[in-house]
Amino acid sequence: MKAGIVVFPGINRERDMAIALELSTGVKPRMVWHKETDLSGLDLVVIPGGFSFGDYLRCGAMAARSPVMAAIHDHAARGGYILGVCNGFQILTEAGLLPGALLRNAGLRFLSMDANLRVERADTVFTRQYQKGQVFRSVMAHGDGNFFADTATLDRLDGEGLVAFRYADDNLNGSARAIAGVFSPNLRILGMMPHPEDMVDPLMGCTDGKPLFDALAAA
Amino acid sequence: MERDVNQALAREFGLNAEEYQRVLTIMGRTPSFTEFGVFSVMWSEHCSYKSSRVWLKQLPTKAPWVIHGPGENAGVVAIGDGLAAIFKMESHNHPSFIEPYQGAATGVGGILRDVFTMGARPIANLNALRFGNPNNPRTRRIVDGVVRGIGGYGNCVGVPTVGGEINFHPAYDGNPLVNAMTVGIAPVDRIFLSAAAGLGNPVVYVGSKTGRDGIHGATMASAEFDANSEEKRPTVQVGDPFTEKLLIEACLELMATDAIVAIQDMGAAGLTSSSVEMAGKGGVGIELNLDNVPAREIGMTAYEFMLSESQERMLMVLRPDREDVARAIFDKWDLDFAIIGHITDTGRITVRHQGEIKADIPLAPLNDQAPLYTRPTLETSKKEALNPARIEDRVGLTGALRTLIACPDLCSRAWVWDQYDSTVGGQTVKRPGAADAAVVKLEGLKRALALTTDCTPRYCLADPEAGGMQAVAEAWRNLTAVGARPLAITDNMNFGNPEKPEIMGQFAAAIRGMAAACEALDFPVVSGNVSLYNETEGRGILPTPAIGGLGVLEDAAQAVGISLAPWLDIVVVGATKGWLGQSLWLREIGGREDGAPPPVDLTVERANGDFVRSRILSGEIRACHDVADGGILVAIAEMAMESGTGARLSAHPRDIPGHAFWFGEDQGRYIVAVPDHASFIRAAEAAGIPTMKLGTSGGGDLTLPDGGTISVESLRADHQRFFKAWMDGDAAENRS
Amino acid sequence: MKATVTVMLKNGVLDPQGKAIAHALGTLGFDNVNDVRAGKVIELDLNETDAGKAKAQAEDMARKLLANGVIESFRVVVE
Amino acid sequence: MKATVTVMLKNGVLDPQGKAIAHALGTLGFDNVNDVRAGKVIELDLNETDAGKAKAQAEDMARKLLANGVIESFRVVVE
Ligand SMILES: Nc1ncnc2c1ncn2[C@@H]1O[C@H](COP(=O)(O)OP(=O)(O)O)[C@@H](O)[C@H]1O
Ligand SMILES: [Mg+2]
Repeated sequence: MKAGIVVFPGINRERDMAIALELSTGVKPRMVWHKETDLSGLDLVVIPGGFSFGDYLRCGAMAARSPVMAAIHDHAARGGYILGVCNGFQILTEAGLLPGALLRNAGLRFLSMDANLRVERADTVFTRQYQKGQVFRSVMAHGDGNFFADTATLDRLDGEGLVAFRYADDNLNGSARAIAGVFSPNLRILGMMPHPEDMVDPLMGCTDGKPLFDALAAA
Repeated sequence: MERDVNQALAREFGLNAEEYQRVLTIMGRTPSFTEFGVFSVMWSEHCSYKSSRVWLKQLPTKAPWVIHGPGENAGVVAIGDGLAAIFKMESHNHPSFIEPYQGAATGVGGILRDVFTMGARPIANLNALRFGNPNNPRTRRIVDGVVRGIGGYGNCVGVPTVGGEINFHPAYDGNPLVNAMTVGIAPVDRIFLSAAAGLGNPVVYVGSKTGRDGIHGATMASAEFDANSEEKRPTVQVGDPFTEKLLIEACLELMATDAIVAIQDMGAAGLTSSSVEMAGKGGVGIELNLDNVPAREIGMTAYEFMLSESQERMLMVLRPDREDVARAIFDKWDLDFAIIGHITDTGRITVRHQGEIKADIPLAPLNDQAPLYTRPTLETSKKEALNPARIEDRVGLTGALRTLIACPDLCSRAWVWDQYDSTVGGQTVKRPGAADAAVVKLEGLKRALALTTDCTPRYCLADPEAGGMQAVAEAWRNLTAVGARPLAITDNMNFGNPEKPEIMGQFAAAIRGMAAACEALDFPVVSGNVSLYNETEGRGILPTPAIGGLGVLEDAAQAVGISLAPWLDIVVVGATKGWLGQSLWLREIGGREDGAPPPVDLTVERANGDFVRSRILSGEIRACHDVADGGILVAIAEMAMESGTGARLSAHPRDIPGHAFWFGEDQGRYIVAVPDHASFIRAAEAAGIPTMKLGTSGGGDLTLPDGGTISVESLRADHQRFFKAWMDGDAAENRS
Repeated sequence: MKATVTVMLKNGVLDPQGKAIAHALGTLGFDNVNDVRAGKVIELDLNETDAGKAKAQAEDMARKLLANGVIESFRVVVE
Repeated sequence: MKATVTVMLKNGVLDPQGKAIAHALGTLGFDNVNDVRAGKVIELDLNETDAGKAKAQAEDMARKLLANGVIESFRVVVE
């Protein structure tokens, strides 16, 4: 699995992501500047967390219109794997690669704390090292993680099994149906708000995020 | 626009008659308006340290591991593995009172620049906050704005906010304190300084464009508030953390090349202080052409350019043959890059604008003849040491514990730190609340830094010398309590009007106490900041020498937190006499702020701490918490609440009243949890360290020696109530 | 020309900010507020003298960047 | 009545959002944008039938809560 991490100006969890990917794959991921247009050779494109373009206007809005996005759309069309975490998830929805939108947290405050996530399906390349229904710990750090989609879209996500994770305890950001992450219809794109990449080293208190990267490494 | 320079303007600019006279002598003529602006900000209290410098000199600043002490943008210490930690603390008190969100946000932005300007990648932010009485409706608004501002900026730039402290006291009603600290890391051989050099070398401006923001901010930071200051306020600076993030990345990228001769952030007094200091330190001259300064507004005058405090800007001197390399990097990051001058050998700062020379000042006298005062001091009179036997306990242990852990000064700060991204970077080993000091690992290494901020202002008011000593000792203790070796401190001296002898007396005494502690604990001061005139309508704040401490752990895995695991013995290290003077028990339960604060015995402090650290590193101590505000029982309750594990506590010694034993604030103590108290106590005895077994952990309840039982769950509920109840419903205030 | 783009959350999209403002106004004693909606306004100074063209351009900008059609609607006014 | 409060940063106050939007519009190929300012709009549905009173009330709300007088200015339109 050759992975690349896309870096937009203002992204700030690219190093965390690189550490997690390297830990599982044994190779340093390629760092892709947002003005690059060639993603050939990559199996997995990761859009990490942060505040691309300051999250000014709307989270992810400006990044979703950045030069590299055309190549990311091509990568998706080729059936390549894409992981978007936090700002990365917001960017993927803004780019139309995943449904819905991420609104301001219901309490209108930034939320930085651990969040327990329930695995909704364990037969995808991202989640196959978890069990269906398993609850794992992850780090939440966002101001705009309130997942929104209209009822028809939500019903479709549920009906087609495209919900990846739900908040297992409190749904603090107010997400519709407690959705914390969603898949694309071909299950090759995953967007999620919490950060599995910050929970891969026992020194940080927990390694619950590691199976996600181990699973990708084995793909 | 340009006004006549005379005595009246001098007064308005905060210079007295004698200082004005000195300007005339140096210039040999009446200075131009722009020149006079330069003098007034450089000679403001904020930039010149005119009241504090004579005292600051008493602080110990040297140790074998200190690479750069005070005098640079930030302090630099060697931490092993060829790396240096670069850190400093800085205040943004006045701006945070006027506009809490932006004041706090730009405070964070400013201190970040002081650190990455030296070549460091910032890896952690901390803060030290003091607010007024929670019952004052304004306090709530200020707290909300400051917390959002710190988070808004720090979260966006992607530097984890890992620690800090908050106190409330009516003395801060009209004058909150917002002190921000940043810690960064650089290779010891890649540290960048600000002394300009190289005749003809280009002076380069990078970052954001200049507007009319915060003109005379440095002067404002040196003035008291009165009822009108909200009307007179100059344009508030708005922070742009996105641009700061770009600036960090662009500067670090440039610093990996050999292009930079000198670099300095534009902080207080912006272009003036950065250019004057760079040229002054290098003993050279500097010529600026303001026509080339990127401007955000039209029609700006030379005076405005020189005094603007627009944020997210840096000034550099480059090697002439590396201009293109540098420009390419800043283009890549979409940041302004402009050559605005060059280095000369005139020893003067010459400022051109629109074909005219707007300022031409000799640098040596501007710097060397800056006013310096040994202001009169009046010692704070000593308070009596209270006899605990004479202080009645009407409440009992259970009631007092519940009240104390719920009070604003001791309740959970989770509401605050839940708004700060504390994990970005993926290296945060001990997050806020988990340990006495935050622990942040260095990427790719086993090594970690321990970080803390500390000060107990009520002790400082009662006895500034003991309080200054205590603040340093507590920082040292907090680093020790996670297993770190304390290395050095930064400080932020927040005081009232230095022209009042009693305030200057507080300042001098606090420095004396700090110096003694730094000396005894091998814990030098490597950077800091002074904020004076923290008064509103003549009422001063509590003297607040905030200390930012930094220590190192060879192996992050050895760090311990406060979380109490079951089936361990609980032991207090250090002697307990039951000191109630200035304790929180006395204030919250006894209803008075009274008596002498607890003294610090520095020899004992060091011995106790060295012993505790050795036992943490040997793996014997599984949890450790220093005993501070609220005494032993509060410390144990905090350990229990962190893990959810309770404890059964035994009786206290007969010769000390119960409330004094359990809530007294004697210094130099730690609560430790160990598998076997007997062997631990034996080792302590051998080392001459007093210890006492207090109980055993386990279960879900805290059973007190008087028989009272409290479930840890209900303690937690009490502990977490204050902030949520106080703040909920305030969300509409959200800016941005 | 100046074009002002106002971006509001669509009906049916929860507006916690509007709700919070309504609540805060109530606390301040303003008791005749039925409803509050919070949105964004973007003022564009366009190098364009034809009002029709300016409007069309601003609408294009709104569609392509300034508003997110999934959750937001917009209106453009040109002066 | 409906009152619309538009809150903008005062002239001279840095507007990081406006700056970033202008830059993004440029990247998207909109090359005739001289300047962008970003602000907030708050739509109030007031239980009030007199336009003058509604306006006065909305202005009061703006002063007390909706705008931050230190850095922002506001205008009110009533329909
Ligand atoms: N209280 C203090 N203790 C130690 N050093 C101090 C103190 N106050 C200021 N300094 C040092 O004086 C120098 C100037 O500080 P300051 O004017 O705050 O710098 P800057 O403008 O870069 O923020 C710095 O090196 C700083 O560390
Ligand atoms: Mg500096």
